[in-house]
Amino acid sequence: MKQNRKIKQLVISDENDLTFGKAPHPVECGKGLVIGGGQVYPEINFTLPSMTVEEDTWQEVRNQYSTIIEEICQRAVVLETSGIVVEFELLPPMTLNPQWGAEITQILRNTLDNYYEKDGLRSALRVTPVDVRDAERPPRMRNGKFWDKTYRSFELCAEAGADMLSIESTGGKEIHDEALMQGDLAGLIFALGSLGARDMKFLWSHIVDIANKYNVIPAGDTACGFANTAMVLAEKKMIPRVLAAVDRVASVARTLQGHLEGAVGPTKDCAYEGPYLKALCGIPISMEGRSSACAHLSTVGNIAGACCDVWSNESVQNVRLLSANAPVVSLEQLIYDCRLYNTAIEAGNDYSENYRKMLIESDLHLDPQAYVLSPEVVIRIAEKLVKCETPLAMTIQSARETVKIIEQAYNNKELNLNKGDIRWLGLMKTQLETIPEDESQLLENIKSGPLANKFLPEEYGL
Amino acid sequence: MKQNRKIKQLVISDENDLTFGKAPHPVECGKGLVIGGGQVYPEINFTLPSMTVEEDTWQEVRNQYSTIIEEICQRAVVLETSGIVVEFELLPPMTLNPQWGAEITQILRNTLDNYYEKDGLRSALRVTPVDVRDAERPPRMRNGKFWDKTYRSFELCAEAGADMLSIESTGGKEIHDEALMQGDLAGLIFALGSLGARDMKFLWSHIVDIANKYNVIPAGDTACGFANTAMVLAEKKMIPRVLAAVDRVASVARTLQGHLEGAVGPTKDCAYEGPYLKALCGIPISMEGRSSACAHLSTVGNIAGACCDVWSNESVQNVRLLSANAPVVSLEQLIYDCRLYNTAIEAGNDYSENYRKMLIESDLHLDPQAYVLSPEVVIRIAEKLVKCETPLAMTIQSARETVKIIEQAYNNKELNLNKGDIRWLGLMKTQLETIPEDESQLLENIKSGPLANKFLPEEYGL
Amino acid sequence: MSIMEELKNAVIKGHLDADAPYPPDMVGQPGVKDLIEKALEEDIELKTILNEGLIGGMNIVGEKFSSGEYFVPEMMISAKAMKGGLNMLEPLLVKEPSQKVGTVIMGTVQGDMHDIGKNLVGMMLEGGGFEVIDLGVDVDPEKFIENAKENPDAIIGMSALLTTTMENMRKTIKLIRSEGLDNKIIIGGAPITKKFADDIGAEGQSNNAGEVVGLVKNLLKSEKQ
Amino acid sequence: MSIMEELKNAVIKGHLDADAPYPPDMVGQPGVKDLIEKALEEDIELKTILNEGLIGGMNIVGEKFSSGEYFVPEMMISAKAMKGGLNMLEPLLVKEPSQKVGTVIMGTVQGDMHDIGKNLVGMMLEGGGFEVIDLGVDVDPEKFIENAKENPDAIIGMSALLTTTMENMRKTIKLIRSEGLDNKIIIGGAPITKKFADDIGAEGQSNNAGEVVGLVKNLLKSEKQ
Ligand code: B12
Ligand code: B12
Repeated sequence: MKQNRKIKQLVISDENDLTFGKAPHPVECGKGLVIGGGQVYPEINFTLPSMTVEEDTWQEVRNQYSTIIEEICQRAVVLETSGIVVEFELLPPMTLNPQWGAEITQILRNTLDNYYEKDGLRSALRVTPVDVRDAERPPRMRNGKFWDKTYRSFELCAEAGADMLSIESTGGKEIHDEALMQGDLAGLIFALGSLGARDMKFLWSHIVDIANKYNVIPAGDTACGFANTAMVLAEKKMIPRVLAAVDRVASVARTLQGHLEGAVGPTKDCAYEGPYLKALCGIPISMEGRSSACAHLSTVGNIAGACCDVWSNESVQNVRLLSANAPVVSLEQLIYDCRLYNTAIEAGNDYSENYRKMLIESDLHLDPQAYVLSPEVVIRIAEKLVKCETPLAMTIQSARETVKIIEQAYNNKELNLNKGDIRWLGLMKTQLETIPEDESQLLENIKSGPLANKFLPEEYGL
Repeated sequence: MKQNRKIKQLVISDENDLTFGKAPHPVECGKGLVIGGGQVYPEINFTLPSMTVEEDTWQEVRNQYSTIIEEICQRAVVLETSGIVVEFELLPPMTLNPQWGAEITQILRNTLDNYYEKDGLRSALRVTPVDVRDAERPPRMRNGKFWDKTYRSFELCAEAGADMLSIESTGGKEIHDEALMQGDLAGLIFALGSLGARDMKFLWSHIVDIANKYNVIPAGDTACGFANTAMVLAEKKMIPRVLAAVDRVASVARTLQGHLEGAVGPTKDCAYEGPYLKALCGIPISMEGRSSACAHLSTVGNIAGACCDVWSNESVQNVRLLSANAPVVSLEQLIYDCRLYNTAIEAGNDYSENYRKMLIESDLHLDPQAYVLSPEVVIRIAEKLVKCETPLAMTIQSARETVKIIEQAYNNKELNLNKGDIRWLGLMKTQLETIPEDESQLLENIKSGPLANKFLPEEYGL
Repeated sequence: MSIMEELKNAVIKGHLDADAPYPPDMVGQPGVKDLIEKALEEDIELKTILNEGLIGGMNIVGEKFSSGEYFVPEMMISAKAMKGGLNMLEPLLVKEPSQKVGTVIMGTVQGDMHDIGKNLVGMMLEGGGFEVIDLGVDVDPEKFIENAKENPDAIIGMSALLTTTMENMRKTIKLIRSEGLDNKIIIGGAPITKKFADDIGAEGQSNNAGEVVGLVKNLLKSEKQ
Repeated sequence: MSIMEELKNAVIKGHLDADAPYPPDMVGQPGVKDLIEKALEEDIELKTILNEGLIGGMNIVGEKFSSGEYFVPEMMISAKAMKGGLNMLEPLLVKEPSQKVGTVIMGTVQGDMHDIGKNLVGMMLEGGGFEVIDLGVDVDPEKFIENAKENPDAIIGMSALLTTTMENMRKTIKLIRSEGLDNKIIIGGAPITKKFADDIGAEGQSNNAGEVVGLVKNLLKSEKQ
């Protein structure tokens, strides 16, 4: 299953082949779902309403998850869905007490099995432990209590019945958070292209081992703590949208490392770097857009779906809406979205191509973060990335190409930018001129700057 | 503006002309929105979270609505929406104290005006008083305190700044509720085709007068209390889906009466009879589907959009989700849906026709309630309806044609039905054989049955 | 088929008596009333007629409903047939008061006109052998209190469909308790959650008419202990 | 341009001193530190330097941020420049203690690691002239209490981003109050609503870093009355 340790050419090189429901390397998982094999499946994610997770409330926590999964399966059956992906994202106490995460995994597993036998509902269960290594500052990535808990959580959840394993890993975030707030591209690039990429290699080689041992699928990671933080900050007008767009593409090399270590997809829903990964390694991807508005607002509601293989709501609390509990509402919306994708695929090329173009065109011109998700741009940038020798070089190249392409698009009047964005394009260009591609050089620069004491180089093998 | 008092032929007779964004008789309203003039606009609706509405809480109620409308306008501006429709559906105490409804109308009006001036956000405000006549059993429709309050509520809201007036009127519901639970088609048809149609004429002649006086738009009504009750009951497996489908089409003649009295559209969002009204009178319609899952689950999430001019979320409480308050989340989803509609329209016939076909095809075969919303079926049935002389005859004809068409579709394997549905098709056919088209005859039958004391004939001019 | 089997079947089919027009294929055959008469003649115990025949039949109706085979209209017809039978037994049952299953006072709370859910629940309870006192819609706290005073053993059921009327449930419960009444209270309606019920001190909650009979029976059981 | 105007401008541009490399077009020109020195030499009142120059400049930065012209990175640079100035004034200000605007103890509650929002709020408060004691993330109630005891006049600010940690705010407030501490408490974070704040007895709440300075100032005002 392991991919080549280095990507030499694009698996998808024609932008028209970067489309929804079809991936060159489909993944079969759960009860016979073939992800990327010609259909888009909904991925439903949910979390607790306002309550604590502790001994005293544990029975209620279990009840919450039992009810949610029961109601979800019921609705999926009524709507005659051909299959669903269910994601269980652990909450911190469930990784800190790995047994708890496993208990919930088991509850979900049993219910999914029941509905498969009773109603023929096909499904796959993705389980995502929390990267609790982030609980210390500076974090220890390869030792200590938090690493042990994270590792154990993977093992127990795999044993308890997960079909796929994922994580939102955080290696390098201790630098990225600071750099983002300061608009410091050298810091961002160091966090992603050096620390992040190194930690991804370390972490995913372990996850892949666990997955092999328990015969489950090592699915994928996400730069959520990085580029989605940037997206949310841009949404709140805290940072310029062009910076968030650059950060997004700059996260590709980092997340890619997981796949070089053997993660096979589907990628995590919140990994908007997914289209790049699909082009680079041909893996199926999970994406989220308008139907994840319950989890975060965004400017890429439609275009995010242009080449998805799984379509997610990211997350919603189990609160009662006028119709039903919110997870059921989300599931229903995802199912209707997927009916459209799949109707288009069945109806043939005219339909799916037109629909894909509509998804792209409807968001493309309004935001740079949407622009960099357009398949055409993805292929153009990805072509440049395969030529890079190291993750760090790839990260720098991503940033440079993104700035260039956004500038071109603005000049060609293909993309709306405001004054702040334009000012920042200039600021970023200047910064990018001075960032060294040599990792030890960059490390030295960082070590002599204000971020020096924020991270432990040895935890990244540096 | 008044339409002919009787429809003699279809305004739209080619099913392909029954499409989204375009109505033969567009309606210009609010700040320059032309509904049905080539674009689909989102219609956002919202309601209070769990709280009472009374003197003591009134300040908090006002705050709630101020916050909601402020947040909605902000998001609409960020997403560069070309225009929004805002619906304010009063809650019962706000019609029972008409001044309260007017106060909230004023708050919404002012904020919409502000955002128009400040950010150029175009908008139109629909205000929908509650039909509080339903608060008495048997209800008095033309006299008494509740009729006075309803009337006054319309006047004050029109004065306070509504752009359009709507209502979910309830004439005949006292019979319909009972008949529905008993699966009694004679009762259903009497409730809709006689009582309902008569009350619609009475009520809407008054609403149109008020609208003319205050120079606002008399938009439209809905059979929500009838056919949507049936839809929700079918969703809960309380009544068969085929009965709900028949009830839906049987509500067309009733809602049509409002338009014969001068209502010009856009129809109310929850009026799934809209496509029939669009074909019959060429008015623009508001519809709701997958993005109203927050308000009710449904089996028509996509097909409902095939010929909408406004696209709504029906309603959502102002509760906090992970991203934002729920009304903002709903608005964002509607806006992305509308971007797709409008991108398709702009891209030309190929795109919009394909997209419309996908919306239809993706739901059509799975549920009879979806089947009767397909433009092809709509035109086929509506062609039969224009030949009927009275609302009652039209209602009976609707039911007969619907049963026939569903049966055909099932036989042709175009439509999935379960055993219960099939049994009920037979039961309905038998019942329909004996229902008289003569109103006084039907009235006599009802008067001698168990529903006799549930309604006051004189309140319907009977 | 034994008489009890026949009676059960008549309830399931909703066939009231030989003259009843429903279901068409049973016209002329003995219905619930006829079979109860026969059973009484044969000196079958009241308890057996009630539990095996009527309630037993209605239980199966409930199962058919849960499985999606029956819809509410069918259930209503069966409930009516069963009620016809109950009416015959009632004068006899008063002599054996321990046979009475229980009473439920049902109402939609103040400000709320939605009654379909409440009516369904009422019907299910009647089908389960309970006496249901239906206070209708828009019921103010005083009316609940009045009825609770008259029926100290009754369970009170409240329904609300609006987020703006569910708070009236809290108010009503407070007032009921402040009168020193200790009737068990259950609540329901689309916006009602378990958490809300716990919050306002209701003893039970359900969003599913099919579960309500069980819920009420459990409450009565726990009362007796 | 008067010195105060120049000082204000240096804060707005985030220019710390003549040697500072940012912004490129001001290198070599006098920055915040240089201008304060000059102002002190000219015997301008401390109050004026602080309120007109530093806080005045930062207010404009806040406005530019609200209007979308500035982003956080620009704001941070200005905040740093301002802090550099404050550090110079501090030894002098202690002599006039009434000039101290106030202290805020900030922390993300137990179990929660999200700190971006908290850090932003802290920065805004520092920009508003407050002293901020940052307890970091995953802060247990004891640590809040300890710091509150040491700073009885300080306002406590708590942040939570998870629905599963917001309840820890309630717990923390309870414990703080049970220790007899009456520090004003404000809370924030994406899932926090006004209603929740009222519920758990917090004195203030905001989802908007821009509003926080105003919020805290109002609380201090009301305290004095
Ligand atoms: C039918 C209906 C109506 C009909 C009511 C007919 C009738 N006689 O009841 C009419 C048209 C009159 C109506 C009017 C209004 N309605 Co209305 N209505 C509905 C609708 C579509 C279905 C409700 C229903 O009957 N469901 C079927 C029954 C079987 O389900 P149920 O009631 O939940 O009951 C089940 C369980 O909850 C439980 N249960 C119920 N009661 C009890 C009690 C006990 C003790 C127990 C144990 C269990 C239990 O068992 C039942 C069986 O399973 C809902 C939509 C929805 N999603 O629920 C809106 C809805 C409830 N209505 C709504 C609104 C806004 C209104 C109006 C204010 C509209 C207006 N602007 O005019 C008015 C208010 C009238 C009033 N004063 O109450 C909103 C409520 C929003 C809010 N703020 O809460 C809803 C959610 C629609 C929406 N999506 O916006 N409505
Ligand atoms: C960035 C982020 C992360 C980063 C955190 C980086 C960091 N150093 O903070 C990382 C990747 C580490 C992370 C981890 C996790 N996260 Co997270 N995360 C986010 C994200 C995307 C953005 C949060 C953010 O920084 N917003 C920007 C800041 C500026 O906004 P803010 O915090 O709201 O602050 C503003 C106001 O609220 C206010 N404010 C804030 N604090 C205070 C305090 C006071 C006193 C006042 C007055 C005002 C105030 O002012 C601020 C400025 O305007 C949110 C999504 C979202 N929609 O919020 C998810 C989110 C909060 N995370 C979520 C989850 C589930 C997690 C994880 C459990 C994921 C996992 N399974 O691994 C872990 C948990 C870690 C832990 N123990 O806490 C969920 C929470 C779901 C739930 N049940 O509540 C969210 C909502 C994502 C989602 N949609 O599912 N996350």
